[in-house]
Amino acid sequence: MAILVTEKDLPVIVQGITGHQGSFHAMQMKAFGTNVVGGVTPGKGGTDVGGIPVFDSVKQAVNKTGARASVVFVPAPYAPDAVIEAIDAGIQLVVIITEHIPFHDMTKLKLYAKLMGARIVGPNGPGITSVGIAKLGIMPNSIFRKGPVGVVSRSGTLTYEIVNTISESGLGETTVIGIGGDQIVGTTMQEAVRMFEKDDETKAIVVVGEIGGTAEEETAEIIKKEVSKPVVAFIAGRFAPPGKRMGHAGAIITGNRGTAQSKIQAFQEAGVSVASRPSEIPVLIKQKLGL
Amino acid sequence: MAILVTEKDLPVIVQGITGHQGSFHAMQMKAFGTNVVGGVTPGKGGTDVGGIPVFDSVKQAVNKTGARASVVFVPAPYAPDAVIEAIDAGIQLVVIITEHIPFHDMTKLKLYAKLMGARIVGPNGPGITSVGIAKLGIMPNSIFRKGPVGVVSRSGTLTYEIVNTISESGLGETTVIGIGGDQIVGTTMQEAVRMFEKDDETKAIVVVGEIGGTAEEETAEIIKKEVSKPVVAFIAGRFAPPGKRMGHAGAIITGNRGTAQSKIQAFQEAGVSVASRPSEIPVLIKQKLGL
Amino acid sequence: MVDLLEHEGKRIFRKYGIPVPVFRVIRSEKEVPDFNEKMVIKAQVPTGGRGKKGGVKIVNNREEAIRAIQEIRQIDFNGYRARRFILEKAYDIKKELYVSITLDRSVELPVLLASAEGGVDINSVPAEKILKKPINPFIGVTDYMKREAAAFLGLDGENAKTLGKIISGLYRIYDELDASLAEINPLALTSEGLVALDSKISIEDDALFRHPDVPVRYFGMDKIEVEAKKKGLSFVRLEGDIGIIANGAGLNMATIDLIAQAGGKPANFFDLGGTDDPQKVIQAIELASKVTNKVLFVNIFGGVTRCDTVANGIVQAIKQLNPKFKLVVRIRGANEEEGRRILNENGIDSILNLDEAVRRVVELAGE
Amino acid sequence: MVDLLEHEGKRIFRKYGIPVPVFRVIRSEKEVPDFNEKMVIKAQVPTGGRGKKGGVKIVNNREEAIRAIQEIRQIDFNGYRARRFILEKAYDIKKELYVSITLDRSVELPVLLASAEGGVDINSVPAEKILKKPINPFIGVTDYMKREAAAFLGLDGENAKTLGKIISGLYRIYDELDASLAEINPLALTSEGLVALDSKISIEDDALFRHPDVPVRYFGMDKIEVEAKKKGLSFVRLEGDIGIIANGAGLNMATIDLIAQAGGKPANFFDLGGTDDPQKVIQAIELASKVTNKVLFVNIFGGVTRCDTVANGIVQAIKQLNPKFKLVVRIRGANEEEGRRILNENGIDSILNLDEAVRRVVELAGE
Repeated sequence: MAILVTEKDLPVIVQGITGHQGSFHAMQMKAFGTNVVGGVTPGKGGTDVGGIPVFDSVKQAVNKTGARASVVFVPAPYAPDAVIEAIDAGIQLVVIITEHIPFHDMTKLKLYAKLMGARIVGPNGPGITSVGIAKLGIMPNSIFRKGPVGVVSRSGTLTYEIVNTISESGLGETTVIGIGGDQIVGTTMQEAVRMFEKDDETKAIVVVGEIGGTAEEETAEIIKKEVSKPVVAFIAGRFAPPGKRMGHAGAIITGNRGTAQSKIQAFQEAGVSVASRPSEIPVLIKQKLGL
Repeated sequence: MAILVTEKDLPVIVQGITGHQGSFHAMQMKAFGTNVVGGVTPGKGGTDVGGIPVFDSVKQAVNKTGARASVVFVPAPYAPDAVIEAIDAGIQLVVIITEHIPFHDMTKLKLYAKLMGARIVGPNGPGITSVGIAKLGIMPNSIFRKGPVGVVSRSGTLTYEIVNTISESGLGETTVIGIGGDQIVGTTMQEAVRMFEKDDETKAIVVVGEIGGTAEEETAEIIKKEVSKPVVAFIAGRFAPPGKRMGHAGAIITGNRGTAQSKIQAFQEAGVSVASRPSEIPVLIKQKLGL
Repeated sequence: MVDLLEHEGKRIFRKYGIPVPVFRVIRSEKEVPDFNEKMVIKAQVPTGGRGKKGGVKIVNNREEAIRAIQEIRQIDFNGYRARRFILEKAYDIKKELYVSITLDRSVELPVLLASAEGGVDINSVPAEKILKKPINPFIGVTDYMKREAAAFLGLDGENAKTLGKIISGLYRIYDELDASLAEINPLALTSEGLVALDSKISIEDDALFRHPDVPVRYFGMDKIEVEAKKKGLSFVRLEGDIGIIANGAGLNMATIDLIAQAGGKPANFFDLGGTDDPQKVIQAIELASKVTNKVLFVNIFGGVTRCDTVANGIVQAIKQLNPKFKLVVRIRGANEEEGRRILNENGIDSILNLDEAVRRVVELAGE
Repeated sequence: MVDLLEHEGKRIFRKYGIPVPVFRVIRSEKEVPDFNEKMVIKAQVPTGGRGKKGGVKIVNNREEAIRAIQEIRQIDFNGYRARRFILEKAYDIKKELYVSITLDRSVELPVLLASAEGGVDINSVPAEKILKKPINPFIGVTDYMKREAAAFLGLDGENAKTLGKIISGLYRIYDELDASLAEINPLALTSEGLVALDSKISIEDDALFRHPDVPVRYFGMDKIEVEAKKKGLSFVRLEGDIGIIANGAGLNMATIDLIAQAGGKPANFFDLGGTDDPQKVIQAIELASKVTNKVLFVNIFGGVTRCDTVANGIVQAIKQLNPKFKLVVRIRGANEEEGRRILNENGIDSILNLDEAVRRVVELAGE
């Protein structure tokens, strides 16, 4: 039944809906079939974006629409406040698309979400798409195909590339989650893999990692101990130089930690097939599923 | 099976064990049968109090003894740090005896405990006694008798008075919890009543309230909606003047809020028998239990 | 709880970026400067309803100000006289608002309270006219709360911005000074923007150790209460004639209730607390005897405080004080036999049963 | 990330109550004062291993100091020359310690790191010799952590107290300045107590908007990287000859990997990001052409960035720049047909399949 976004009618609001990105993606989400019930931009309450009503505050939006999830497009300096506003208004799932939120803010936001029983996905990621259910984020609508593969990724466009490859291979996806490219993310790769393991519909898991941090190594540990489903991984940054931030705030090799080699090795030791190029991923999945 | 303290062998440490109160009550707890495995006083590690080993830090104590609960006698200015130390060391139940902890600190400590999945009982209360199991706190050992009554109280000595009356009447107690007389307490009357409702051994609940705040009114709401067991209440402060702090930081009538009358009425409306004096409590319990 | 006076609070407001009028604190008439504009003189007293009693006067020059001060000096403000006065600009007020930060015990968090109905006691304002926003202390005041408050108060533009700063300032005062209340009432909307025309800051007693600069005050307390507080004792004066000493706040309140229910008139609340020092008992009886007319009731349930300690204290106190009132002692709990024996040997009766003791107290008081 | 220089960090240390030597920043030899005691001259360079290269010298008077400065000026510090120098007291060092606050991505919290093995690269110290305490940002540094750190470092009495202040100061720097690292190495134990002999403070890029006073720095970046950064573009120089533009960091890294795996030599990482402006594409191609020797590979998976936008940008860029290198364009995703049509009409081939595109790029680069 997919993960994280499992209800076709989940009422969703878009924070920062009157902005360039917010309005575009609100309409794209609607086109995907997401139940976008409102948007929030302080000072623009009472207007609408393509028929979606705009509210001054999340509280108003929640009171009027019963929204339970939010997608945040608010610029980085204001995004933390927007996330707290959402959590305080009772939103249970906050998907942050915004890039460049200081990690100091995210450290606190993540703890605050835990304290309040809310879940954050992102920031600096493309969000969540549960195929045939709803999309909360910015992934292109056209790349998905309903199928048995759960995808978790630290990347945006690389995820699209890989999902597209999976879909074109005749396989398809349950849920695709872009956890975001930052150092501190609301929902980790480890958590996503655990959720996919528990999800009946997901028959195979694809993990798209990259250099920096130890999420992949820790995920490999979890896979070794807890995951029965076949897992295929892809790691970007095999040829990235140390000490350089490769676009994502989190994609940096510090000293000799966070290398692609370390991650690949950890996955292989956990019995995960590591693809050397995106196009190999569906091939490996099919092998593992005996298709 | 009692509430909060349900394990006879629960390993308990005493923070501030080398102090006057700490050492006395550590021995009293031991005499009650509590598994006091250690104490903590920074700088006094390596010594002992009546055979109980003293450690410099909670972490050391936990590592050496496997302690999972702590009773805090540390003076108010240092108590918040001691509580955080306990929580960070993995202690799941922290009973704070200390009086005069600023409520600003308690507000934060309570949220921190929630964030970390720990429970605080107190401050400014006598702790918890589960009869026949263990005592974490300062209640006199002699007043208890094993029986079917769960007692929750905002008071100290008044609790002893009432428990003594219950014991002498031939009834007895499952667990007695003194939630503390402050404005912000780690475990509320509402939570304690819910726990007693779920506890198989507890057949009747005694709620000892007092003026100030709205805990009794909120407890009455819960009793009305969720509690099937007979409840007897006693409210102290019927003749207390408004605007005066009656000993406890939390015992104050502000404006026309927090009066004994309001609390008594709320309880009566919830079907709770309100005793007009302590000695009436066992009589009312027996009536309700048909004894 | 220490309540700061208006001028003390306003100085703190200024430090925390909250706009206040330029003001001058006047101690004597000599300190009144020359001026020639509409100003206001305000009595500095630690009690509400000051305006209604004539403690706030509009003045236009030095002479009027001196006359106003002299008049205000004559006024009794619930037992207080004004010894200091604020002289400040009289604003042209468009609207009086209310804003405060205080602890909400029910949600167990500080709350921001705001109302467009300022200038009156907030307790008299209906709940639906008060905005109430809980503040998580791990996060503090957020921008969205400030926006919501501005909208609720009908403020925009520069005024909304100022309100935001005011709210941040109040919360910082609440947090950094361990205030139980940081209140502006009224917060005036003037042609020059928002101005805090009054201040109310209360500092929590338990946190005073962190704020050695906060003056210890005993507003609203009678002499014996002040004496007790200085000794660190928890004492509240009541109107009756039966003195009460009990150990523990709850047992104390219950004792008062039982006496009153039985027709007696308790003279005080007095928590002996936990002690193992007979001297503290003596000190307590000495203090209680000051309000005791007919009977002193000592009600102890021994735990931390042992009955023999109390008995020893009582015996010594009676010898030292040789009081005229009658004494009823009820002791139970830790070392009760030893306590009873000590009392007995010294000719003092003690009662074990609380109800019986109460009956005895009221009986003796009625004699 | 902005790395502050030693003297900048030490000024911040001082402000946050961390003991530092009295020091003077010297820009030119003229600024060296007269003195007659054991002092130290230190090159202010944004790179490690300064001491080993001769950038730190003990001097006893003005003449020696000037000579030391002149000598240090000649030294190449990983591409940097010293333009400023610290002149400060040379302490009698009993022990060199290490203490820092930094983010631990794995526990998702800031951590306090402390070690008695200071004065060397902390990465070379074995894990068991480093105390690591996670700090909850809702709580901050606690007393028990300070006690534990003091015990771990073998400090007591006044030194333990100072260490506590140092840890609090470092954490406040981490928190208030949005530092990703606040480090003292070495923290010297001297006869006068603890002194921070060096400083390392790194400020997170994403938080610079909150710190307009922090100087923007481009340490460790080459010219084109600096140019890109100034334009807000995400560009990393690599050593090869195949220029790369892709949208998205992950796709970019994957593209580099694919090229390298196929035997090609990527010249750069360059994230076009999400855009709907062909001008940004032109700008990107212009920048990438500076490092492209043989082939420029544009790899786009359209989403936010649409393929037709990219196609239009490419067409215009080729017209404007008339580059000598070859171009391989791979576009997929949003508006890919329209994009392909635009490219096609302008005589530019495009490839849909990524593997095929990579083969083509490497083939062309090998010609």
